[in-house]
Amino acid sequence: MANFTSLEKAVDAVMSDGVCVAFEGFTHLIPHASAHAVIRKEYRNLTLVRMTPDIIYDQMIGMGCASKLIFSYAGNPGVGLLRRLRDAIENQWPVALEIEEHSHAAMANAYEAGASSMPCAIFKGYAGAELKQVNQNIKTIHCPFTGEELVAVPSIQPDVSFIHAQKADKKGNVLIEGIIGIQKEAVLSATKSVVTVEEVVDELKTHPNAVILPHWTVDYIAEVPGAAHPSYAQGYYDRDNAAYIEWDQISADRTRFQNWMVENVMQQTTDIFAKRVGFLAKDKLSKKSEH
Amino acid sequence: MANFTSLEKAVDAVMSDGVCVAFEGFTHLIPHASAHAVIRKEYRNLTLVRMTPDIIYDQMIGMGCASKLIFSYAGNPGVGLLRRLRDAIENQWPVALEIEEHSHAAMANAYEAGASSMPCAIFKGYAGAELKQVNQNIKTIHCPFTGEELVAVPSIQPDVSFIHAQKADKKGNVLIEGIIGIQKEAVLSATKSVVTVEEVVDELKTHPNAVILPHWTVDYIAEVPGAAHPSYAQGYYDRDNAAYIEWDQISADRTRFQNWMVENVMQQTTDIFAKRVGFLAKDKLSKKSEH
Amino acid sequence: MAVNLAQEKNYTADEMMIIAASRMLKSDDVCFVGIGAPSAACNIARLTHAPDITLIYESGTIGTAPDVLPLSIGDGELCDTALTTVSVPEMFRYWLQGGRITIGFLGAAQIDKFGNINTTVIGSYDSPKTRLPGGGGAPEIASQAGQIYITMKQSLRSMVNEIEFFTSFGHGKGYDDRQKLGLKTTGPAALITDLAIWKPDPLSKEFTVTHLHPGVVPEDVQANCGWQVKFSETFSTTPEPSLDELKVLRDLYKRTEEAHKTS
Amino acid sequence: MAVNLAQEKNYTADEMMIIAASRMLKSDDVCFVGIGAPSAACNIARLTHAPDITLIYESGTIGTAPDVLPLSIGDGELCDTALTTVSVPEMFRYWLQGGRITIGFLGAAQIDKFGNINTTVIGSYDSPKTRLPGGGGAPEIASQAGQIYITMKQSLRSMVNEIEFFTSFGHGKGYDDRQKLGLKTTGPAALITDLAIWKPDPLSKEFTVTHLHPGVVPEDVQANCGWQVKFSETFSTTPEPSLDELKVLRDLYKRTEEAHKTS
Repeated sequence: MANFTSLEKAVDAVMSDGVCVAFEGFTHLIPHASAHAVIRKEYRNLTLVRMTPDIIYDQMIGMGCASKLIFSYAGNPGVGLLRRLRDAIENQWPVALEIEEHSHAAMANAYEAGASSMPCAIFKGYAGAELKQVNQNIKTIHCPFTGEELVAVPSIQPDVSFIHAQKADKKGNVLIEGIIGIQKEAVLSATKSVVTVEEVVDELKTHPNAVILPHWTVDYIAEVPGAAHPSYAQGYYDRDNAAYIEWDQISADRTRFQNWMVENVMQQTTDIFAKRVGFLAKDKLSKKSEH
Repeated sequence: MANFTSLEKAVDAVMSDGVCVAFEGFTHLIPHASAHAVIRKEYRNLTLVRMTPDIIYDQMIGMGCASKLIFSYAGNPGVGLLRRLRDAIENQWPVALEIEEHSHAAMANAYEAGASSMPCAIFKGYAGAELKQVNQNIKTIHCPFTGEELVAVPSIQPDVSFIHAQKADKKGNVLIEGIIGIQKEAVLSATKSVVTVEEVVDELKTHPNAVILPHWTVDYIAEVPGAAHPSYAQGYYDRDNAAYIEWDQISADRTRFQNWMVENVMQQTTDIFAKRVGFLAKDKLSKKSEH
Repeated sequence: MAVNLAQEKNYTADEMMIIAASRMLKSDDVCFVGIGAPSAACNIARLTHAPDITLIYESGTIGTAPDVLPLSIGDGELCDTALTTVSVPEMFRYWLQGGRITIGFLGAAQIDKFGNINTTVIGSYDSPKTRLPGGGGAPEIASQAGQIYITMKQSLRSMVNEIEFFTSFGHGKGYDDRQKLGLKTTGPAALITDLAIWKPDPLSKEFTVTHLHPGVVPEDVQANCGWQVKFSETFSTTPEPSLDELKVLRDLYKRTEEAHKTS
Repeated sequence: MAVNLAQEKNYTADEMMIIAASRMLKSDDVCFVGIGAPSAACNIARLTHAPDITLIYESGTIGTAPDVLPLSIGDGELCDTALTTVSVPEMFRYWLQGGRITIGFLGAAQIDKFGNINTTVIGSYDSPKTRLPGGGGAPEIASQAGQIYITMKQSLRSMVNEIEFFTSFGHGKGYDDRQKLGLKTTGPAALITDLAIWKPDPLSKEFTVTHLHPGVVPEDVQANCGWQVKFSETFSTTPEPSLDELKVLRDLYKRTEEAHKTS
């Protein structure tokens, strides 16, 4: 049952050291504000789950929150590598990081299975791929009708999932539009969920088949405009590509990274996100009016 | 690649005796016109697949088109039993009918698996249910991680699927809205597909996450207004509940059934469907304007 | 047929059944609704004491609030008034199997005293006397919804000592049969007929009459039931339908009748 | 770095690579697009000779037609211009695994002569020298798309005799290795670099140079490739970029640069 609260109170309610937590958003609607709220509380030994652990997991790993990462593509999308994640894997800095690595297809199937209360997912995949040899959570299974060899992976069922969405109505029904990624599955597969939204509206006026999470499937909702920055929220503000490119520099050096995190995360509050997207939203509107 | 053609030419192109054919539409958008076009061509020994073989399969079975039926709920929805189907199963009239019976969950999973090129689907189901003992296509399988017993069924991959949809654009992209049922899966799981639509429009202006079948996933498209009657097409015309209730009488007697089929199907053409929904559409519009 | 003493009091046994069934539901329930009497009961609950109840029909409509009762599980009215409508595979995977349904509300063609349901066949499966529609969504609703409520009219044909086919598993042969199958859900928790309210005995899981509808005597219940009926030691009388409940029910039926006539 | 004779003719080797890659695509292709050079090539094809090509990005955008190149696989531009956008599980199940993709267009960090790709790790998996991003969608694209095209700049570091990790399977050790794995798809069918076009030998499946880009000599190719290069007996010269191709490419890059600056 959806409780409207502040992001900080929601984090307090669901998080503790050692939990398995997913932050999802496939390029679009990445829950940056939630990640920062969690980083500020200095949780430790988290198992982080995310298909594409881009900047937010680079930050959480670099700040020493995580002891394990389950993922399928660890890059700064369109830019390059994740330098804090590399430092953790290559040099155990600031702490050692265990990894469980999959393909996108495997993670997507595993979330789908988690949302369906299945213990595992089966699919066709990993043909000739070496991940099978380094990840014991990739097994083979045979179709009981044809004998065909298929792949099985355990389902993903995080203790907590964080997502960002465009809108909630006043009852707590949540609307996700555009690139919907794996967010619905992330919430439905998790024991507890926290959803930040751009705005709370009286009514979700949308298409009958739009992606909506009913209020009774969501635990906490916090209205945090701009919470996806530098990712984007379709209909609200554009992706801040420059920030992604800049991250490559910030994360290249441990000290610069730490200073940046102190200044931009540790000493900030959630309110900062609304300011960060101001110029992006305005720009978007002016671009729209040109058309 | 979508070819625009008449329903009759599409049927000729995809159908032959003995094929496995699905007609889908879960209460909404049931492809009645397609079923009638197939009945008029007097195909024999078809394997019919459909979650809810309501009136259209009662008609096809009563006309002797089918030798096998794969299904999960064989009723006249909200009215009662299917009398022609009963006659075939209980008395082998007009011909014997082999049945492969599942639950809705099994059929839905099996279509999903078919659309995904999987040989089988796994799910939790049939707990304590006796269908497991009479259907050898329900097997058990164990999760390779937890050992939990799960159910497996073969995927559904028909030779031909027929569906009805609201709109196609001029390129052949197909839009389905409202109760979307299993139609997307029916098309994607089939070797060939025929889609009737209420209308062909210049552009599908809809929500980014609406259900659309791209033109290259569909084989034949025929514009047949009213093709779902007495089922309905959301946004076009309402369900003709009276016709469903009347069917209970028509189908109760072999002779009455045959006479009805001659008059209303065998001696008709596809054009009749537009006329059948005229009063329903008008009624709907007048009701709308009252609000 | 059931004795209709109730009619003398200006409401029918059917109305009492639907209203008694509606009272089982709460505003925070998420209810997977079967067509017919279950659908009527669920909507009466929504229109009276449980305005925030979430009604889900297997056609994929979630959080629906129809103005008239649907004839089928997929009438347009359900989608028009729903919070959202999902595909059928999603309905069965994320919503039912996902464990998000608190109540599955079913009807039954044939039931036994442990709440096992047959909607498949009368006679043998291979050469049936009467071929019924089959299970549809029910086999998985019966095992995956948190609790199962069943509503049906009593008769010697429908309430039998042994059902002819286990379409949907209730409490099996009673006691801990569900746990033995690995099920964690409660299973049948209430049976609401036109004569009485039944609940499973906590130990044996056999349906036991806890309430007789007004004017009904124990002999009426036994006369319309194929097994030896057990009565709770403390069984009492179902409260009569209130005027408000009756009005809401009759208005709903009236709107429904008119809607189905014209379309 | 590759020798850039091409620059003398007023286009860069990179431009030649993107344009040569774009020419591989046809209007009826359904192409699963990787980010970077593959994305540029696919959109140039769409904007020149293959206007009806269907471009799919793994973020779920189907039939997209971006006005500027996306920086990521999930930029808003992709969704805004797409025919439809589906969830990620659906993308991988119905569309890729469903066998509906004719071309998977990939980049590579490290490739061998049989088109096997490493994007996982340099050094050992357990204690890597350089941890790369990993496979993402590529392991299944490589096995499930009808054919695979690869585009990348040549260097001794990227084109190696033995890759350090099999992220995505190409032709394995060549010959019928794919069939032995049960794969029915073609696998790597073309490699387009900044110096040449390569196609697998019909028998051995080893990448063989079929076209040198204008101004490139065989020694250039060998100098920037870690394995012993084979040349087709009939190898010829890649047609130069047309003025139209160059204009479309440069306009696209210009629009892209401006868009990424402002947002």
